[in-house]
Amino acid sequence: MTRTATASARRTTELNLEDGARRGKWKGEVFRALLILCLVIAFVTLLAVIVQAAVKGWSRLDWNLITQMPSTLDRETSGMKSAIFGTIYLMGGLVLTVVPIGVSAAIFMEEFADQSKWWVRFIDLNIQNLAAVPSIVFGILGLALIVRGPLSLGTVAYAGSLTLAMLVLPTIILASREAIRSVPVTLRNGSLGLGATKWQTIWHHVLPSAVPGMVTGTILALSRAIGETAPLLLVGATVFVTYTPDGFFDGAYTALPVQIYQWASRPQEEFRILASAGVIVLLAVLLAMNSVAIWIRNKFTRDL
Amino acid sequence: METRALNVFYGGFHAVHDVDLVFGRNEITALIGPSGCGKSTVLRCLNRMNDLVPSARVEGTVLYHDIDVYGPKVDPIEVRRHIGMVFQKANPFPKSIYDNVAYGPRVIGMKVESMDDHVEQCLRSAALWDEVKDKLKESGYSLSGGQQQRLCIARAIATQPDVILMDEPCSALDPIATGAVEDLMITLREDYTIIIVTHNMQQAARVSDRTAFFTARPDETTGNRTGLLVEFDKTSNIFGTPSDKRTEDYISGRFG
Amino acid sequence: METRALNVFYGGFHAVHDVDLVFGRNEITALIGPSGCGKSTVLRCLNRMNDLVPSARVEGTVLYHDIDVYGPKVDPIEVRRHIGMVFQKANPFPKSIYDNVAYGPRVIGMKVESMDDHVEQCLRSAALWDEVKDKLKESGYSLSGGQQQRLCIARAIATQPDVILMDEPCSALDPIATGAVEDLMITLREDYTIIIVTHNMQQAARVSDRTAFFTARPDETTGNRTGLLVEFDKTSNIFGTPSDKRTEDYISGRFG
Amino acid sequence: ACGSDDDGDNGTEDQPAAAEDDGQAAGGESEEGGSEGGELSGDIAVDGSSTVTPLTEAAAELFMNENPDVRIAVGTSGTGGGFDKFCNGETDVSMASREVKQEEIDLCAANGVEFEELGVANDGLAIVVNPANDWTTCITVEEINAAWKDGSTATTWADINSDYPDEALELYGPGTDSGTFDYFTEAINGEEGNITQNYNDIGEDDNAAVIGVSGSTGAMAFIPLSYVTAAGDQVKAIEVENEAGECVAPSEETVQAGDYNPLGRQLFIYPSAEALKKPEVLAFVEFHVENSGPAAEAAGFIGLTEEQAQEALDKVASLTGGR
Amino acid sequence: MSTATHTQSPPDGGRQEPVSLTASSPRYGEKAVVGWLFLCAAFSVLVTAGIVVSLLTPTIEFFNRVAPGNFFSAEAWAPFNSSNPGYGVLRLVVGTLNVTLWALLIAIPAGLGAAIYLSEYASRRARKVLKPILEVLEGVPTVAYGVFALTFVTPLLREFWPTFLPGKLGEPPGVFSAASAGIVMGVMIIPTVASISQDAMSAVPSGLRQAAYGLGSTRMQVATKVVVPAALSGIVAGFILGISRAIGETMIVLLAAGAAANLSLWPNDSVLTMTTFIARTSTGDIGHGTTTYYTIFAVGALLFAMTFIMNMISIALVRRFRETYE
Ligand SMILES: Nc1ncnc2c1ncn2[C@@H]1O[C@H](COP(=O)(O)OP(=O)(O)OP(=O)(O)O)[C@@H](O)[C@H]1O
Ligand SMILES: Nc1ncnc2c1ncn2[C@@H]1O[C@H](COP(=O)(O)OP(=O)(O)OP(=O)(O)O)[C@@H](O)[C@H]1O
Ligand SMILES: [Mg+2]
Ligand SMILES: [Mg+2]
Ligand SMILES: O=P([O-])([O-])[O-]
Repeated sequence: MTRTATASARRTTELNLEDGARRGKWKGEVFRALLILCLVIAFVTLLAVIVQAAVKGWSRLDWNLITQMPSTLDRETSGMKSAIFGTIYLMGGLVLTVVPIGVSAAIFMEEFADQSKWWVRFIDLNIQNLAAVPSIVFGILGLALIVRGPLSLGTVAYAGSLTLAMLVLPTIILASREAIRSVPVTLRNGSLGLGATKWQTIWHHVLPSAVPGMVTGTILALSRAIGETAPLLLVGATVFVTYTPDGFFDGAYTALPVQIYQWASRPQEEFRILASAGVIVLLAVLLAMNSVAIWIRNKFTRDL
Repeated sequence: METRALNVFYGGFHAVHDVDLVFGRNEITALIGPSGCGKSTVLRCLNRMNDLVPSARVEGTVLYHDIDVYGPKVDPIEVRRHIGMVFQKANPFPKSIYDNVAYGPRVIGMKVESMDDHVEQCLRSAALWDEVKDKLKESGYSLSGGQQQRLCIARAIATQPDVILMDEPCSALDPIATGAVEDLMITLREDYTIIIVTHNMQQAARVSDRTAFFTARPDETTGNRTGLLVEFDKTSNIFGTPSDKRTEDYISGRFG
Repeated sequence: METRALNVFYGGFHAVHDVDLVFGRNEITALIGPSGCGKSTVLRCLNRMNDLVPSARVEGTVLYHDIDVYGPKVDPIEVRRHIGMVFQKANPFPKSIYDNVAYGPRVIGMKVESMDDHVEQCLRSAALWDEVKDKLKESGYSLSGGQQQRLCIARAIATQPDVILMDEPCSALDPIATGAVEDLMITLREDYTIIIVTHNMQQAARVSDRTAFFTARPDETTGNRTGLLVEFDKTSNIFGTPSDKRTEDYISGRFG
Repeated sequence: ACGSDDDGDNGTEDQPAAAEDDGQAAGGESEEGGSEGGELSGDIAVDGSSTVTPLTEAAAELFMNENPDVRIAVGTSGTGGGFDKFCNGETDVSMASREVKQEEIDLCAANGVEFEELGVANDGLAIVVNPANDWTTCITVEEINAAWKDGSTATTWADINSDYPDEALELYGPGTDSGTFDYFTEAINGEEGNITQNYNDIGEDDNAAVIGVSGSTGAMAFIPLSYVTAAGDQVKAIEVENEAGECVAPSEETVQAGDYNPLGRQLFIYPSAEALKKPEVLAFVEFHVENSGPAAEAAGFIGLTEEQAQEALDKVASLTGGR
Repeated sequence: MSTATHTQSPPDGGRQEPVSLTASSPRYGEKAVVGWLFLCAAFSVLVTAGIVVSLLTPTIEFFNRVAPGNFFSAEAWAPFNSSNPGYGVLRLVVGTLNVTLWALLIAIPAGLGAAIYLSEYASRRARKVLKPILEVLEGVPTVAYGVFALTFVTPLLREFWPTFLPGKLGEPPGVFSAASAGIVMGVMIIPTVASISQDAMSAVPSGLRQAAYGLGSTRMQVATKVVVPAALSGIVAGFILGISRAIGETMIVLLAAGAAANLSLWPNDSVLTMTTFIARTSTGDIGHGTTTYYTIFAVGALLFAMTFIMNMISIALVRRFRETYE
């Protein structure tokens, strides 16, 4: 046996375990500082976006902003009531459409699909791919096939909802699949071992356990949808509406980000202030949605 | 029930080779052997839980009351209603103790006169009634490990199977809880056919009537280890006078 | 090295209670006991790997060449450079075999005349050289389980520690690979102090000079099981004439 | 601001269908202004030019103050996008900052959409420079053309007129996709879309030109006159030498009178014949023309002259067969 | 045949009453449910088909009018110029790449750094706070980012541009610049890069970390020499997804990058991106049925094709990564 490490004896004499004995310790500290800086860049920007909009829009952060319709004549009291309602309709239609489809698709892919089949892998690939298609392409799709073409819904709120639904569908499917996958296999086996059918197992055990994950994923997807502007511009969210939508399938509508964009590209200072105030409203809605998502996530991860 | 020339493959991997076993009615049969020799695989074939592993493929015959469990018209769900299962890690549902037991009868649409009575009976059979009778509405998770495992047994017998499969039911339990579950098995033997997988030779010796010893033989070319049945006999014979050298080596702790 | 009144807590849970051990130079010490009794916990305290578990808190003293490893000025990274570790599951880096061995010397900035020679020597010491000398550039993952584990041992000795900790190094290996690793341990004993955790009493009996037997005692009120040292002695004494009833029960397989 | 502060009672019982066959001409109503407000109801969809949008918004708001049961939605798809929808029958009225093009006429014809072009306001394109620019007061079309024409090599002011200083020239203009752009290129460079590669395209956001010009001494931009007013003293509009050789500053009077040429223009709306059968659309279109003054003022444009307004109303009358 | 030796056969008593293992009911309901679930999954394919259809017909019409050579290799971009039109999409592609480049210059290091911090340094509690903030960042409406770029970042850049730099790089940018849009877009995609990279790093088996720590590695060495290399393909997948988000982003470039189709990779130039062109032109003044109108779809199809290829690469990388640590 070659005596490689005659370790003990030699090393004892120079044994030094003290902090600082190690050379190059500062490198680690610098590295950690750099990493923190990376996060700080992101957070400072978020803060700057909020502060800048808040400072600029401060004078118009009043009740009129929420309770009044937009106005070209009375800019000082102009509000975004129609946009707020438009967004509520958009989101309502979106949730009612995309959640059932998305969750069902996720259940199919996780529980029933046989990954060895080429068409299952094709669907899988397709979903992943759809997740990164630029939103404006969905605008083109929505205009050609939903507003016009086969569905011919016209420029109504539900056409916007459906366009956004296709946009966030992959995100919801992926999040729901993640949630379903995280349900322990022991729970499934327990139920199946008793002679429950697959669907009974899913309905009684998998879905209830996966709901928190699905809800969080859905809320995060919706908070992305709520700020989407480009596809809505294409599928006909109108910019000046002084009434709230009649329904999902009737009448013109506008939406918060569209209204903001429109105001931001007007020359008059009052409109620009309105745009900034609108950004704050939108961010507030966004933060509220994210908080709910986080709350749900924390509540349920603690319980499990 | 019995298996004939049972072979199991996971994809291209030959996991279990030619297993012939006959399980006695109202007896406890123990499957022992080193890790990876296919004990769990064989067990899961008996009630077609292996159907749930997409890559798994089963050849040979598994007879239950002379019906081939893998026969063309057989419904795996029906099979599992006759052959219950208890798992290594206690896996109560995140529901109340009561609902855990009542779940099985409900999903299979079993007719019972009074569900309350039925639940009580099952919990009594699982020697758990006295410990939980005042907290039936509490979550199954609130029980200790050993109690959870007995709850799972209560749940398994609630659908009135006649065979119960148990895959290392005590390996996560402390000695006292293990003792309780072992006592329970011996009582249940009167009414059920029980097949258990265990790592613990002492346990096999303590509770089982018959023991099957498996081992795994590496393939010379691929190095894959295929499980096979070495010896199947009365427990007293296996532990007292094993007829195979490999059994003897294993029993005496020379390897594993 | 030795431990004095070692207590370990995970959050509020008292995992290990008052352990006093003295590990002999150039000896193999085995830690045995039922699952969850704190063997791995004690082992991880010796080179401060437990620092990586945020909730872990260590009380008492761990002396290494009369320096308290938990002393205020001690750098845990320095400690680990003197006390190497091999894990239950072979965990080679997803790098070439060569780089796996060379990694340690590189990160600690060890001066070696020729890295190639050093790698060769370490692989020879780990009884692996002949099997891998023609494929040093291939991934460590291309080896079999037993080879991977020996690669991990080669990697551990490449930084020239003088103590090697091994946590169930053979539990994922087949009997033949286990034999190879056990032989290796016995050879390495000439140069290193080795401390191993094992579930396998036969293994402890085969390779170790001294054995420490742990068990876990449930707390009466909370039911939490705290690990404690029952008996520590020459291996032949532990297996031949245990002085504690619990040791005897365990050794003879009456529980566990 | 929702138009709920209307005086009249809300006579919602008067449905548009009823009003349509009614002998009482809807046009007659609107001529009397708001006195009979509240009898009309229905939805009107307007879409089109971003330039005209503020004007129509203002007109719509004024109209809805008097007719609270009429609901007008104004979209901004640009002149071309507006015609796209309009000729598809999706909107009642299209706004345009230029005249309709042949392709659009064809598309409308193919879909059986008939329409009429109505001027609703005047607008001037102002040439604006930085307030610090003290060397130009009056600029000629040739000079503008030298700076902006396709293939222009001018990089300093001296390149367009040797009297000007050697100040770097920085050009800002609306996007190639806007009606303003088409109008400017046609008027100055003689052909639509003919423009130098070297200018800062600010897209639909005319305000960006204001930001650009106010930030650079040698900058020049063309923007709608309305934006000049809105921009205050951030930029300075300079006089342009017209066809008659006079230096004319852009203003309401000069644009209306036609003195500010060639950069004065009209803004249009295009109601469809089909939509004009609905009394509320007819009423709104007439209202838009008649109230050109107040609407233009609110939106920063210049109202129609009497003759322009009359001409527009005559066109409406011809289209509706004098109803 | 097995090697088992059966010495004594057990009593195999059969149950007397007949046993049936055939399904007790046909379970139609269950089959219907599965059918519905399948339809929902297949719906996503329908969406993709819809995209292809809605882009393809007008794109074909475009290529009927404009030779592919004039689209892919022509130098001039002037689709609005009626007398001398040019359809050289290269300018838009380069403009898009320009902005993307500056975005990645910010997002890749910052996203990777944030991911390393979250995965290797942050305590559980810190992670629980930091991750949601990153998620908020991901959800900030892009129109808000666009307004922010135009009214905050651009003036800042114009004011503090490093004019000491030589040549073209030293000229302060105008009101529209690739730099302003790129920087803000970079910040926008930090969360995308960070969260995918972090997922990849958390999937690295903890055994590897333990091994590295056990050899006396510092935290930095564990992160950079073991975890990052082990997670590399997953991390690269995150980068690529970041790239395709940057290429497809509309509002920020629409508001801040300008619309001059400069063939330039300089940060201080204004550029026209593919998305800007689509958003602007389709809400602009062009007439329906003109060649310019069809250009929108040709550019849209190209955009879709580019992001599609990116996604495929990213998906393949993630898959390879997953296989390694199955
Ligand atoms: N789902 C699966 N897919 C692929 N291979 C599997 C699967 N389940 C088990 N195997 C393989 O089949 C062989 C037998 O596994 P099995 O779980 O039956 O062994 P076991 O005897 O129960 O071992 P243990 O005592 O560790 O539970 C092993 O080599 C295992 O790796
Ligand atoms: N990271 C941790 N956090 C909290 N508790 C832990 C942690 N690691 C171990 N424990 C607990 O500490 C006790 C001792 O664990 P340890 O892993 O040391 O046991 P062991 O004797 O090595 O068991 P085994 O033989 O199963 O490996 C157990 O109850 C375990 O649940
Ligand atoms: Mg098993
Ligand atoms: Mg352990
Ligand atoms: O919106 P435009 O007026 O530029 O067509």
